Amino acid sequence: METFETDILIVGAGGAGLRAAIAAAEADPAARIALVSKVLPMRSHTVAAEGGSAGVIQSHDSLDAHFNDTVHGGDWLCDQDVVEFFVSRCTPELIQLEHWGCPWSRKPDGQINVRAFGGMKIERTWFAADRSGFHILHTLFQTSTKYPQIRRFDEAFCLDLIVDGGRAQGATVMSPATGAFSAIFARAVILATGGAGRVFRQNTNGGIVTGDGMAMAYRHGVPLRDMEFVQYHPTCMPGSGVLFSEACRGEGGYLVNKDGYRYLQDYGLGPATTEPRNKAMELGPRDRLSQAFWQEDRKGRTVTTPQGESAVYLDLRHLGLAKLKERLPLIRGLAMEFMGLDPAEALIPVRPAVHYTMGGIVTDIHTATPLAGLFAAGECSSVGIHGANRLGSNSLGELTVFGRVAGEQAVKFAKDAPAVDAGRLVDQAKASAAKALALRDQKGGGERHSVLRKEMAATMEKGCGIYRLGTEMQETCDKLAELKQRLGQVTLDDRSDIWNTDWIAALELDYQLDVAEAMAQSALARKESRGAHQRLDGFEKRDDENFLAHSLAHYRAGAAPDITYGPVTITKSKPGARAYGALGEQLEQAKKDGTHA
Amino acid sequence: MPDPAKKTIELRILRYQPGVDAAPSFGTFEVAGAENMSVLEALQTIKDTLDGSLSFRWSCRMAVCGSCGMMINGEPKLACSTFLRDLPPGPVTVEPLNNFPIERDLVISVGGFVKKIESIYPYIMPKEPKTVEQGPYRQTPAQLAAYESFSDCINCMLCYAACPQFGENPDFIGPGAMALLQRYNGDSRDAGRQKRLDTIHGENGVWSCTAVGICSEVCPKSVDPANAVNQNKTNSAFDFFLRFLRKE
Amino acid sequence: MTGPARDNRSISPIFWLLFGAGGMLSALFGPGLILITGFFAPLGVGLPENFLSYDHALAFAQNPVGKLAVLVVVALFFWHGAERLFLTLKDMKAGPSLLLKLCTYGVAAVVTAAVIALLLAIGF
Amino acid sequence: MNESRPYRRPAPKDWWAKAPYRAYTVREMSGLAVAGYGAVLFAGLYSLSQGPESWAAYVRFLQSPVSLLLHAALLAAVLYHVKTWFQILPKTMPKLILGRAPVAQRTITRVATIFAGACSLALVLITLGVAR
Ligand SMILES: Cc1cc2nc3c(=O)[nH]c(=O)nc-3n(C[C@H](O)[C@H](O)[C@H](O)COP(=O)(O)OP(=O)(O)OC[C@H]3O[C@@H](n4cnc5c(N)ncnc54)[C@H](O)[C@@H]3O)c2cc1C
Ligand code: SF4
Ligand code: F3S
Ligand code: FES
Repeated sequence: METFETDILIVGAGGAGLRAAIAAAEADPAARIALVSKVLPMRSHTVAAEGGSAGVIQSHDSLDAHFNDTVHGGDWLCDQDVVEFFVSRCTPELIQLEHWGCPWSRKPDGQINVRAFGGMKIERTWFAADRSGFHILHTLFQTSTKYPQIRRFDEAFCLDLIVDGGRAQGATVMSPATGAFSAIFARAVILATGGAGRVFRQNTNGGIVTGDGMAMAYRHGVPLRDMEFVQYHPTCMPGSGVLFSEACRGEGGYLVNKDGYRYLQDYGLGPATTEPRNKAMELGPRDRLSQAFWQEDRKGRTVTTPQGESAVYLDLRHLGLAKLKERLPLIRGLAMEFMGLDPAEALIPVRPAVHYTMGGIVTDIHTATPLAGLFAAGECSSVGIHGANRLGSNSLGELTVFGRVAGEQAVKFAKDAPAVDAGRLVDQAKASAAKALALRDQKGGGERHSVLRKEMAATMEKGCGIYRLGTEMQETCDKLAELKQRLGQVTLDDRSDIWNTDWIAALELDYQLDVAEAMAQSALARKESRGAHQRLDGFEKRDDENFLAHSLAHYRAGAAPDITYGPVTITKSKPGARAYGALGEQLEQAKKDGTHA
Repeated sequence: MPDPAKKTIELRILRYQPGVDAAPSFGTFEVAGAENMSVLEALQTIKDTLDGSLSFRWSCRMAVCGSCGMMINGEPKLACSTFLRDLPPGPVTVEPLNNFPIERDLVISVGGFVKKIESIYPYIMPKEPKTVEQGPYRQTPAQLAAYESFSDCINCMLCYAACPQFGENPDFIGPGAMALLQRYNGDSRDAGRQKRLDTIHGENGVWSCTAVGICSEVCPKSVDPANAVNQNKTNSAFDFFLRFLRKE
Repeated sequence: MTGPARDNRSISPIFWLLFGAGGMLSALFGPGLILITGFFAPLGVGLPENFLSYDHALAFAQNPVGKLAVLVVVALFFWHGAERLFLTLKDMKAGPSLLLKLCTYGVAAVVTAAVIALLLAIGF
Repeated sequence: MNESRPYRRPAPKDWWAKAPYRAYTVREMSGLAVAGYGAVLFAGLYSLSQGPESWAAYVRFLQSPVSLLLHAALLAAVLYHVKTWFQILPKTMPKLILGRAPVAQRTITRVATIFAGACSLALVLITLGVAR
């Protein structure tokens, strides 16, 4: 087995991984950095983010306002010290991206332009048309080529971490192009492997978003935190789940039901004004909008699409062709190419789909996990800023803010870390390789992993969807346990070495099942409704007394995870009512009056 | 719900497994109920239900990650945004991208392309360095428009599959990488123009291009790489004669 | 990453600029010239009898401006054709590069020299 | 075992004769017409240098139906050259930004083609005028 030695190993070259690599290279030019990604870096799913990234820049805006929107949006399950740090670092990071060339959209005078986003009181979302993530990712990737000390392992699939003496010391990787294994030893490891939305049926995520890093850390005893909070995005393409960015609504789009009625006004988000108003109607938070869809569907006020999915309509017609072309070109292209309709003239059928995993590998404010030498950043991590519901455009900011922290912290850790004993640890890598090969070559019972994957996705949608029931969640948990058993019965069609994507899909499924189980078990254990976790079986209310706490799923081999709870850090925002629309404004006014009086 | 009276579509897919096959050959698959599928979805259906060994790259399914380029009925296309309903009736032919070595089935070698991207200094070399505290640079919408289309390249390499000169000379820097070069050379914040230009004066640089122009026609993102290459042919030509006047 | 794999500066710009100049000149004035020398003059349409007379033609070729015009038009048109023919023959893999160059650029160079020689021979 | 052996498909030798590259090959060949017309002029120059008889023979050739046909063919090919030349023109120059957006390449092509027509027309008119 080929072995490599490096100071810092970063698994994942999306927004978070690339930002970490650059930060590490700048923090210590002498540090050797290995950057591993299972796809070419620019294919990472950050590429798909459309809407933009939040950062306070307008003079009438403030860090406090961004803080409040975030905590409020997260239904007070955010760690407020982390949020405070986060909002203060967003704008500098966005400026840094600007200096690196990110083509942010501009005002006529050449200043940065910002747009409105769901749940944000003031416009503060920086955007590059509706290809914000694409431009951020390409800017970071291209900038990273400037640093010779960053050694990339493109198209290298990470199988497992190498952990010894309570410290992460590298990872085992497999090259899909050759089937060859190698061990990369490092003094510090950063996981930046992205989310896990693919465990659900309809989702906005790319095929690679399979929670690999979460599962790797989890199996080495690092808890997964707040996994029950999975965000549904309200406006997705029925069937495939491809996203129509929140920017559609930020630019003034309407959501209407089959009767052409702007139904959100019936769900505490009104009144329905013609012009978009922040934190109201279509600019409410994603959890509320997705829940409203569910209710409309129950009331029979949705349409059925040719894919057999129910849907409401996104109406962009009143924005006009010119604005659509300037601000939402990708959206218009998607509608025209994928659905054969022009949003300038026709309504777009949309429905909610799984979009984002709020939870992930637990870290502290410095992105350090409980496992020494292991750091995590980006969607795979739970650093504590999203709480029970992430606000749109807070995630791209997270990548740069905490990607950078991870890079700097890893450098610091690596400086003091003792050298890796590669000779001894190579056996661990060999064991990981053997395990992966065993899955490829197992005789099995003729079961197809694609069947298992579909069953997993269906049961997750049923049990852990927009609204949840104890009985259904239990069924999902049972089903997942069954699927984990059946994984041993899988027989692969392909046992070759070179570009064996059959094998890679099976390895990913193995990760996904663990992550799905952590989600379902955490959901079952949370007996309240908060943010994206909404129950209909007697736990419809938020219960701060018992559940103002982070869930922690602890891996147990061959058994369901242990769920425990950890404290939420509350500094300046005491849990309050989470209201939007006119009611939200009233409450805010009352609060202001209260403090002024 | 799948339509009971569903139509079956035949896909002819070029297969190649190194070490087993001496040369690629076509395999045929029938996919039921495929008329509303993209070519990618049809391939996924084949992989999931008929033959798990079929290999191809994909991820985003929304025409933005650039993974799924392949020849569909002889034309370079993104499989995820090419719909079977839009293709002429009859069997659909799917092959790996032209002009690239085939690693396996529809998977081609991408390393050469990545090297080319890296070779042209694809990052801002600031005209006037600024610290983050000093805030963003100003860039008017007109200055943005000067390079914006070139920054939209998704690195899908369809243009390389279409360009016959790249077919003749695999070392030709090619349209996609030139689009990236022009993306930075056209940026009002950048001062690296000369340095980048100096990487493409050779026969493997812009001078392999004969202005066929088809690269721009197949580009799924309207990047117009032909413009990037040919505009720099002009730049390189002037530099050839004017370099002696240049003060370093 | 290491620096770009730079190959030697190509001398193509010389031929390319001549090609471009010829292409532009012919695009702007080619149709007009063909109309005049190919149709109007020989058919005497719109032009006086003596337009194609030996004396008139000689006077034109002896005039420095006329000389220059003839040189520029004939030479650049040849260089334009030479470049395009060379590239197409190369596409067709019609022969070794050196041979193709001789047959194209070589011809254009000979013609250019001949035009200069003839113009000098005609005198001022 | 663990080695990838990429397969290089041989590129067809006659791609230039096939769609969609055929149009490009035809376009390139239109450059031959330009040189061909240059050859006609060169012949004239040569005849002129050889004295009045030789020149008269050249003029007789120009007046022959063969020459008229030849010139008609050259004119057609050169017109095709004009059309395609200005189609490539916007590819060889930086984007023209007017206001906030680049000028459409079609517009550049159209304007340049009209300008070229005007140039040729002016040449003809001036020649006719001066000669008179
Ligand atoms: C359609 C869509 C639109 C979005 N829009 C917005 C928006 O407008 N604003 C916003 O703030 N957020 C948005 N988000 C969320 C945001 O884009 C993501 O949360 C974020 O991009 C995740 O970045 P990341 O760096 O953590 O992971 P990714 O970009 O997903 O990168 C993960 C990396 O890990 C690598 N990797 C994974 N597993 C392995 C393995 N086993 N071995 C080796 N490498 C591995 C991958 O190759 C990849 O390089 C959107 C998300 C989606 C899906
Ligand atoms: S220029 Fe267009 S075709 Fe070429 S790689 Fe970029 S996006 Fe793809
Ligand atoms: S197709 Fe090829 S030859 Fe030039 S204009 Fe495009 S790169
Ligand atoms: S799958 Fe991403 S471009 Fe097609």
